[in-house]
Amino acid sequence: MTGWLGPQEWQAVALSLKVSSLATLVSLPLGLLVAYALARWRFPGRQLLNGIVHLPLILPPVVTGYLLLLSMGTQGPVGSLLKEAGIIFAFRWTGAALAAGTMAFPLMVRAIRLSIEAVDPKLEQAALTLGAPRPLVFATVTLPLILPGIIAGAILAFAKAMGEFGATITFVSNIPGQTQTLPSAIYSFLQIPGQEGAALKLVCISVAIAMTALLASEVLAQRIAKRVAGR
Amino acid sequence: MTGWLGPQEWQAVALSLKVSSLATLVSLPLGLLVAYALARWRFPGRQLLNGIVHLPLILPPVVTGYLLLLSMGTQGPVGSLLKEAGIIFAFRWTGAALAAGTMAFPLMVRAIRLSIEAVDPKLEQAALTLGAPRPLVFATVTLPLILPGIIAGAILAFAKAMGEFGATITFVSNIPGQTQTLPSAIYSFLQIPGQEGAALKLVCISVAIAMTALLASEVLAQRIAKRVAGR
Amino acid sequence: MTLSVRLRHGFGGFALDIAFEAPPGLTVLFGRSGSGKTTVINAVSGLLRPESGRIAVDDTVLLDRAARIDLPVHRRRLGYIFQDARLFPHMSVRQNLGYGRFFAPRAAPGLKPDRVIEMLGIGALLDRRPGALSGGEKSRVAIGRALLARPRILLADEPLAALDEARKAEILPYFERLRDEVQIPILYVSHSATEVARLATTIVALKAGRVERAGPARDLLADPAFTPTGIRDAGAILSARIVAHHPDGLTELDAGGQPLLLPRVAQPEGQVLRIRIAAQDVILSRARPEGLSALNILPGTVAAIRTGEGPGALVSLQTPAGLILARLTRRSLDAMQLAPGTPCHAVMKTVAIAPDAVGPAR
Amino acid sequence: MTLSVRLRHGFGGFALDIAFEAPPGLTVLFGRSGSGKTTVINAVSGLLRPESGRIAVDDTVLLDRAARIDLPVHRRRLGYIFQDARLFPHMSVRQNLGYGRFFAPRAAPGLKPDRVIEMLGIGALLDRRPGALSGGEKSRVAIGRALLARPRILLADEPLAALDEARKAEILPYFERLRDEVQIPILYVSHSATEVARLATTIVALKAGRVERAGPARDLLADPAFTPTGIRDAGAILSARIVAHHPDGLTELDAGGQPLLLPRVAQPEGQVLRIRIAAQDVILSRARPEGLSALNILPGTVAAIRTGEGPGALVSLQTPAGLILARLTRRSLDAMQLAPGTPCHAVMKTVAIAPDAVGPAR
Amino acid sequence: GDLTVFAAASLKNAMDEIATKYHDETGNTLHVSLAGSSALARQIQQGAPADVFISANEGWMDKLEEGGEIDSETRIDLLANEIVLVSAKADAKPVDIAEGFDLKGLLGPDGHLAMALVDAVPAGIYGKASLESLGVWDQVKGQVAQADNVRAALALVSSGEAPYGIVYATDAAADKGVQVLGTFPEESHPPIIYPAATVASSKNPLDDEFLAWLQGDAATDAFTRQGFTVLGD
Ligand SMILES: Nc1ncnc2c1ncn2[C@@H]1O[C@H](COP(=O)(O)OP(=O)(O)OP(=O)(O)O)[C@@H](O)[C@H]1O
Ligand SMILES: Nc1ncnc2c1ncn2[C@@H]1O[C@H](COP(=O)(O)OP(=O)(O)OP(=O)(O)O)[C@@H](O)[C@H]1O
Ligand code: MOO
Ligand SMILES: [Mg+2]
Ligand SMILES: [Mg+2]
Repeated sequence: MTGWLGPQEWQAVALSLKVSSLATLVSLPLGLLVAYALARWRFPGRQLLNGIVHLPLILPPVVTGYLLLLSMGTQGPVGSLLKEAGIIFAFRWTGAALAAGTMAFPLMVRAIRLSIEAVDPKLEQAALTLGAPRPLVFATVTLPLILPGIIAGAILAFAKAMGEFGATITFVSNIPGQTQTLPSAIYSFLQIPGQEGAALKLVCISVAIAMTALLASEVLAQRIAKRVAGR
Repeated sequence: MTGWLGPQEWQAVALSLKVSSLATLVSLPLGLLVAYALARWRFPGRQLLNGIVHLPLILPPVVTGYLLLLSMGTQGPVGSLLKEAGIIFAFRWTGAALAAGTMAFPLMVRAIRLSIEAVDPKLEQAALTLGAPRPLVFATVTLPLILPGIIAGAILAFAKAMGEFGATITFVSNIPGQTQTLPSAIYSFLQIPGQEGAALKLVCISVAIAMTALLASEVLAQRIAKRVAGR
Repeated sequence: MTLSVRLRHGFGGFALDIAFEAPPGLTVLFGRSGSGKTTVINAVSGLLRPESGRIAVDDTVLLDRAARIDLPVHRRRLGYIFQDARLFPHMSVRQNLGYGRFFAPRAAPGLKPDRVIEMLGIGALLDRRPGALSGGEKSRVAIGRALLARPRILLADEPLAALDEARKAEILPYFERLRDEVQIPILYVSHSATEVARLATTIVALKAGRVERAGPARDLLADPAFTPTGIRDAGAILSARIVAHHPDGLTELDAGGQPLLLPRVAQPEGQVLRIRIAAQDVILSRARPEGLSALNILPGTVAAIRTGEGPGALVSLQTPAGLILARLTRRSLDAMQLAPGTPCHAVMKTVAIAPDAVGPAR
Repeated sequence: MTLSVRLRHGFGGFALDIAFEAPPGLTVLFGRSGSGKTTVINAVSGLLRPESGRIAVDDTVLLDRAARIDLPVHRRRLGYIFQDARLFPHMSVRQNLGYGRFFAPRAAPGLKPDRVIEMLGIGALLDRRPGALSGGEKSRVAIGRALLARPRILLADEPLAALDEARKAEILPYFERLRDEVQIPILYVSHSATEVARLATTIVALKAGRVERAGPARDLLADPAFTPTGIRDAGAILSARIVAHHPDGLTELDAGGQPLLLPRVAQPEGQVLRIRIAAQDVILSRARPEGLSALNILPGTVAAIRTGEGPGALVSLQTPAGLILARLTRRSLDAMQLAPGTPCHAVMKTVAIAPDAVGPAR
Repeated sequence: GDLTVFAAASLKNAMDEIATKYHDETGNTLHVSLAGSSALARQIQQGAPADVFISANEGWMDKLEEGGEIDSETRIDLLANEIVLVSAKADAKPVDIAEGFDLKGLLGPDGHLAMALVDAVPAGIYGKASLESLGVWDQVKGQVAQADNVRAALALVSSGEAPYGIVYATDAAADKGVQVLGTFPEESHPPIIYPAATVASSKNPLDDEFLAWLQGDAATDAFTRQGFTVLGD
């Protein structure tokens, strides 16, 4: 196997997995919060928040990457503050995760939000009457009921993160072993005449990983749905 | 206004609107069908279909564009057949719509599928007992109940189509007035230092359009939700 | 039209294995919570596909697993009143009511929408959505929706459970009309003695997934050994013809040559009625009693006596009007020295025969 | 503990404007479908915020819109049995039952889980999910969930509507125990005469969003002018002390010095019981009748007579045991020449006093 | 008439000017599709309606020539470019770029050198070749941040994220935010050539004429202004 892929490609595979997993895991709680706020709370600026969340979807990825570079780079207003706190994204794999997470965020939020909106508020009311405070109602009633939505959102985000390229390379460039993800590697091969075969190998790996994750999520979601339906 | 943007930019704005609308409208019925099949039918190859639908999300856009070029181009296996039938995508705005629609498809399907899964099958059963055949049950019960999900899916798709760049430029190139969408125009400006201002103008237009669509969809979805809740 | 049902189905711990015939009229499915009533109805509707079995209405086979026949739900022309209302949340009450009508053949017999809306008292709700209805209002709309579908089979799963007595009394006659005039087979789940007494032509009593007793309502209800809603609700059914409507608000009947008085009923003179006399409401007396407020006295002889574990007993009395059930204590039984063959009188109050125990005969 | 409620709220066409006090014990909310019962209960639970009003339990103010007090729902310590079961679909029956317990203070008084599970007959369902339960099973689990939350206020919206008679008879005593032993205020919606008679300490009758009548159950039920569940279900409530349990299965009571016999009850000798005697089941006789199967005869004098539009009349009779209601026809009224002050006898069958009309006195 | 030109994206400014001039002079309209050379070349392979192709990359032009997708006899080396070392630091001093120059020292232990993709994008390939021939590649290769195009590499420099970068002279000239510290010796890398040719499938009678016009004064002027060297045949 190692012969089939060069060490640099293996690195890219490993890195992509790491980046996509981190992006998904870290953005999940935030995505949940934002989705809940958009679905259930009415506050001034709600539409603004909604718009901002969708921005990475609307903007060409390069623009998103450029904006990340300007704001979260070590010289940027946010990035320089974070640097003081010891958090550096620029040229790190964490930056790749930030870029992938940002791009995937709107997908995750939409999926979770739709499933929150589908939960019957009467069930939450029942939990309240039984003495559960709001946060626990969320944890014990809402959360388990939206689990299929959360899984769908997470897997969408993961898949998107696996494929994300434009924002990532613009923000953290392509440093083999640090920020060279699978899509960057694929892109590189596609720039060179006659390297389509090498690109194809990486595409296959990428597809295999994402499909495995997808299948796992489907199985999980089905099991949950069955349990809720009471069979 | 015409002074503020050159004619080429105006063309890009108009084309992007046209492309995104077509992509959304045409993929909607197909998205609905696929979402319904994935949510409600059990058939061999279901997981395969699910995987294929997600492919454009997983692959770097350039790869998707390249695959489209290979298959749907006038020389490609599908494209040459379609050409016989008088349908040509290659280097036409319809091709840009195809690329944008393909990229947006997984988002649309996921959103619609989630909302179909949230519909209580007991309501559909009630409609069946009242004599409605399956397709009419779908049209009169399922469809109205998933309307918020459809709107969410369509708007996600539209936003994605407005921002889609990689697959489009790879598939149908970047010919002003024919295939140059807003993101391609933005890309062109970003290729040369010093043109950030011009790019920014286009970014603003793109954001304004997508936000307007987003807001409209929110208002619509809220109105529907209210009606169903019976207030 | 006769509905014949034979089913076998298992859910984990629960096994259903039943067979019964529902002859024309209304068949009450009876049984404790969890005994399988909804499961049977679901199978008839086609929403549940049983592991094996056959369901047919006369010669129309709805389901025959062995012959691989399974008529799709929407072609069975049902009116199903679900145990939960299952209204369409996105439609107004009016649209909910009209839904089934739309799919029914024009020519099919059925009730008029205006009348159904009036009897259900939902005229003021037509433009509301189900989310804005009270529990009872929802169940009334659900009844209307099923009735207006001009069904060929009516399935009603505790349709009146959420309603107040007055409303029940208003709706019951419409089920009677459906039973007597529209003549569709009706499967009706109920726990209420009143509803059983008033509506049932046939009774099928389920117990833990099996048929415990089944047969014509009149036979079963006059059987001292069968007290489906509890001994307290036991009672027999008589047929009697209207003789006269008296000016003081009483109607006189002829029950096998014996006069019976009851509060005025709407039916015309000459019509034969079905009346239910609760065992509870019958007092027995060896001698013909005098000076009581009770106005109805039927002579007869003791036919059977059932004593259970408690202090009570059920006595069936053969009278010219038919079999009557009376409930009394064993102490009275002993004091009055009753035994099969003993002549004695049944004393019933006029008011004990409530309007809801009177209906057109079947 | 006294619950006092004052509310005003409007939904489009419907206006609620009520005020009542629920003294310790069980308050039955009574009224036709759509009269506002669920709305009142929702307001007490805090799920509905009325436009104006005040709700308090003794000195604890749950809501006072004027004073801007609105105790959050989860701090009200409720047990709410919803009209629809509202079980958590993702939890097993066991988890549903345990949910409220988890949030209740350990020290709070309440029923033991095992007993509640046993009385509800849901022991075999504990590992199922609500999706796999029958209608009645769901409602039983919902009752259990609310009872086990060790509530400080119990709200029950037609909790027994979906259950068979036998099951109802098994569950009723537990509501009695809650009322008598745990002593929490209970708001209980019901359309059933049996439940009202057996459980109510107080009755609040609603009509189209307003309080039509309110007061102690004993007073209201003995009033011939108040027949909330229909005249057929009218009946008075007496107190009587157990004198002896006879070997033939009867229990003898002392009701104001008069002997009353009824089927054996479980309570010990000396205990004071509350018994309901349905107006329906009482026969009047000027002379003391002899030779009847009915074993209970109480002498008295006519206290009041109510004649309505129909052929019937309600007579209240002052007896040494208390006020008794009897229902008869006007024809009998005339024949017997009854008028206020007329001495006469009330004749009641032993078996007419059903176990479900007997409960510990309040 | 109309003419469709597929041109490497880095020619954006020059092509804008050329389109205007061409229209003014001849009345013909130019449609310029700007994208990466690889994307354009692949599209031409798939029958894109291009009349003229200007590549930033000889490799892709060779590929098309092999496949007969361009008219070989029309192929010319149109432009030449240079690669330079740039920085956005105010205190940066000119660097003498020569054999073994101390690039590592300039970068320090963890500074990054922004370049285009060194194995895929021409500017990166040339840069890497140059650093190799100057003998400094091995010291700095771990610190190279590769962008997907020159423009993005330049953005890394001008945003201050990378202290130094290697980009085309033409790009450096257009960005006011960076200064050129030195030019890489011409002999240290293969010649940086932008070849042009007419597309074989094009039936447009204007294409040959346009290629000639591109080598004329008006076009030369526009290219030179953007910092390109126009090569004669
Ligand atoms: N959200 C709402 N919008 C408009 N009207 C409403 C809404 N909720 C309830 N109503 C109306 O308020 C009235 C009282 O409703 P409520 O649910 O309190 O009745 P109820 O006494 O509980 O009746 P039932 O016995 O049928 O459950 C009804 O007429 C109902 O139609
Ligand atoms: N999906 C299921 N999985 C497992 N058991 C089930 C399922 N559905 C129903 N049951 C069981 O089957 C039995 C019969 O259910 P059914 O709904 O027919 O009862 P029912 O007679 O209608 O009762 P009720 O009067 O309470 O509505 C019950 O014991 C129930 O728990
Ligand atoms: O224009 Mo390119 O294709 O940057 O090298
Ligand atoms: Mg049921
Ligand atoms: Mg209600």
